[in-house]
Amino acid sequence: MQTMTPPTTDARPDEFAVRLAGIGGQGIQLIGKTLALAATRAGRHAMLAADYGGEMRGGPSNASVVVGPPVAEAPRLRSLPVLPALHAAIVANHRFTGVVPERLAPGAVLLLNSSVVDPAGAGEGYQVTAVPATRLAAELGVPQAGGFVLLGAFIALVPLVSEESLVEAMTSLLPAYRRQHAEGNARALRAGIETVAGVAA
Amino acid sequence: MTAAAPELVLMEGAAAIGEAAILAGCRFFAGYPMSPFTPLLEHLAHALPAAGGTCINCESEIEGVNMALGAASTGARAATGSCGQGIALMQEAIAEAALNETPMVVFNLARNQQDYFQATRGGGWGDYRTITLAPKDVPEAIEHTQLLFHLSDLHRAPTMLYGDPLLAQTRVGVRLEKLDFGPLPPKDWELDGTRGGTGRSRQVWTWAMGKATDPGPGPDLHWQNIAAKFAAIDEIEQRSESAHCEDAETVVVAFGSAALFVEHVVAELRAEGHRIGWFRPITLWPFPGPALEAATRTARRVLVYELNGGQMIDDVRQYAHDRSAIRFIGGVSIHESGLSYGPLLDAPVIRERILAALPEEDLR
Amino acid sequence: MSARGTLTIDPEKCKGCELCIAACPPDVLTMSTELNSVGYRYPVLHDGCTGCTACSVVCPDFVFDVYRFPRSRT
Amino acid sequence: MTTDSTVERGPVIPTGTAPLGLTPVASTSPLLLGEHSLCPGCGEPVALRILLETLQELGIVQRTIGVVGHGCYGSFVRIMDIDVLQCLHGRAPSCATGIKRMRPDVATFTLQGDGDMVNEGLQEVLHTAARGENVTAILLNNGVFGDTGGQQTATTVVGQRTKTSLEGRDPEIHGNPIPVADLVASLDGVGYVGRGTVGTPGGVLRTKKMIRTAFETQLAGEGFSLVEILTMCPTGWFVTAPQGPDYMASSMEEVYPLGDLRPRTKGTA
Repeated sequence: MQTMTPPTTDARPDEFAVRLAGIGGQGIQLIGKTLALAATRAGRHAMLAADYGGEMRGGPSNASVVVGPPVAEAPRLRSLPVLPALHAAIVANHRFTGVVPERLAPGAVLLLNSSVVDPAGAGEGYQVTAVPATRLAAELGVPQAGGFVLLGAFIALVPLVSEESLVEAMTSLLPAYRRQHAEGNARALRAGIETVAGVAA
Repeated sequence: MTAAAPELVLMEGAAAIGEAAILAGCRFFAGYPMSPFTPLLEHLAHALPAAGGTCINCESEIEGVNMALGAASTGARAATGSCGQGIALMQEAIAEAALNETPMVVFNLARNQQDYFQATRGGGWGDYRTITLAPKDVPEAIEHTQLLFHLSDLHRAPTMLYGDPLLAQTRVGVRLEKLDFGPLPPKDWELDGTRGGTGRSRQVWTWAMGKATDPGPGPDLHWQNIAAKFAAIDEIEQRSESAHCEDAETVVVAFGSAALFVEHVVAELRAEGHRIGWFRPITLWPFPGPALEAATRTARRVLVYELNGGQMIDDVRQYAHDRSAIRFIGGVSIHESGLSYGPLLDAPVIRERILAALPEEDLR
Repeated sequence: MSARGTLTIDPEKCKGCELCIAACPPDVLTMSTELNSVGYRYPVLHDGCTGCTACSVVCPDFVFDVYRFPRSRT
Repeated sequence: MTTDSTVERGPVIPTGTAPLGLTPVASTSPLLLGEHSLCPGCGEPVALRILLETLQELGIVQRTIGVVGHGCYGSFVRIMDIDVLQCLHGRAPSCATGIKRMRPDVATFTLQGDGDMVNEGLQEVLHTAARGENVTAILLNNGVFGDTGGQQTATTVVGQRTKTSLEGRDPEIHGNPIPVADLVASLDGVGYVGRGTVGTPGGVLRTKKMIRTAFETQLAGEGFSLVEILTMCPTGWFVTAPQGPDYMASSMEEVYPLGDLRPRTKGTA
């Protein structure tokens, strides 16, 4: 796995923490579970700390995903479910967290859904990437898969896990009555990677 | 890059508790949806039938706990659950099960730590207590769930797991292993419907009147026996954990998820040269009094950190080596949805509150 | 076609449920391609409104006010 | 502001400002003090609006007390400009009984979901009806516990998928739905029971008329009145918001036919 280039922070780089911020209905929890599951299946310690309120749609839906060291190298994760520092953030909708989620470490990767979030609001001090995820997903005919466009763009920026492991994790996470979305989600993931791959290479 | 076979399985806390219950032989569960307990009901709704058991999405918490009581009276391992508000509706039946000696497990996946008195003092009737375990993370919850089914059968009494939203909603890699806690007495009291007309038919009843031809102890003697039983459990089932208390001038006391954060902060402060330790009750009842007394012998400050208005502090006041050393550094802190913890459950905030309680010369 | 009524629409209140689209008898409402600040599309009115109030009757987010032009208008 | 329609349509009409000199024939009720936070395509806010409009049209806004149970509609307590008791889950009819007995001249209603009334509080609504209490109960029936993410309730129809009946409700495993409005309609002490829907404009207007009849029953002292309103819950039904009304018609309206289940007998309609 390529080495990660964590931003300049005193936080522990061996436990990489990414914050996912959006609103209910955008698939925030699903992409968080997908990333955590792919990391677990790659033999690493991983945690998803969900942080949402009472609403299923339109309310705050956030999650912190920590990808840690291989299980063989550490007894358990040391990160707490409420993290003192974040190495990256994906903002699908800024309504409840603002463009820059709290505790994002200086120099961290900040991936914004520019269909809804104005990148100008990010200010200086972060590695900002803007991807029009909502529009791209709609154009691909999978309007519900904006989250996977963002997840694809994210792993192109920070290769924590492989694309294949994400597709496999996503597919296994979908309940039987939603499996028809697997193919579309995978296409959205690929589209996300391609929007950034050009930038990152 | 071929990954080693993943020893860990990524599971949400609520689902892991459900799987642990099934591993422990739980074959009946009844519950009513209420956040953040609902994911446990949802998991068992499909996993328990697949394991040959029954899961009922009941019409209310009162019916749910009584369904579990009925199932348990036949000798089956049965459970129910909710969050603090729903468990308030179950108090009568939990007391009833304590007094008619019916084993069952009640899962409180609470919204915060404000149900400590409800769990340890109980809201039912009569002389009874409820063995209550408070895990600090998902792996420990898997162990506690199986231990509670064992303790219920061992003592023929309802027991409780006190969890919270971090436990229920956090997903981590876990190992699901069936644990064995040793032999149990036979369930020679269970109702199986076969003793009618034999003159030796059985009865489960808090008054323990027995049958006309085979009278039981009756309420006076029976309730004395129950009170004595819980006094004995109080002695033998205490559990706790602590670190760095041998030379500690400051000991921080916390339970459940709060203790996970305190452990993290104390380790940092210890590394910075502070003589500080932490103490965690694992059983909220029976409260590990003697162990707390021992852990606070050198402490000039006993800081109690809990996410409520001050409840466990009552037990700390009863057992800490020096009562005058006790300070409360917790508080009520609620997420704006009302369904989880607020900003007080956070390592930097806890660190600040501990440092604020240290005298000036310690801070240089 | 001279409309016999019109609407005011508050795009920011809309959550993109589209119930008004199917409910409009003269079929003069369509969904925008632009997104409001939360990320939802919202209804757009075309010529031909009769002021019948069907849209405001079914709208769960109270997005519409409905007006009827006086009969004498030619 | 462009539109994506493929069908030939007239030019876009600006809808930003009200036409001069005209008063709206339909507008947001002044009794709504703010915005609710319910899902796109939810039917419950439509039921709230026709309830508030009815109280205005009957001129009883200043002598009304609402008793609200627990569910997604709980977010209405903050925004309805009516005196309200937020009661415990399922207990609304009991609280309403106490309120009405102490203030008989005040119009008293409950606002409950199917989880609140038919699961947690079935005993409360049946006993309150049989006692002939002069209160009006409004049941918002969407067949799921919306507030906790879409689990099965007592009114979930056979075959309906929910989070606790993933393969669809099966009577062998999950038992049968309880038509509470029909049970209430069979009791002495009841003055009026109607069942409506908010899935179509016509359905909304007919339901509003039922709410008016129910309150008129109460004000005339003719005993307990109940209006069951079928409401869409696309999130809990695993369908999109636009599909809500048709899905409701094909599932719930088949099991819960609309109309007056217990017409008023004493008063004139």
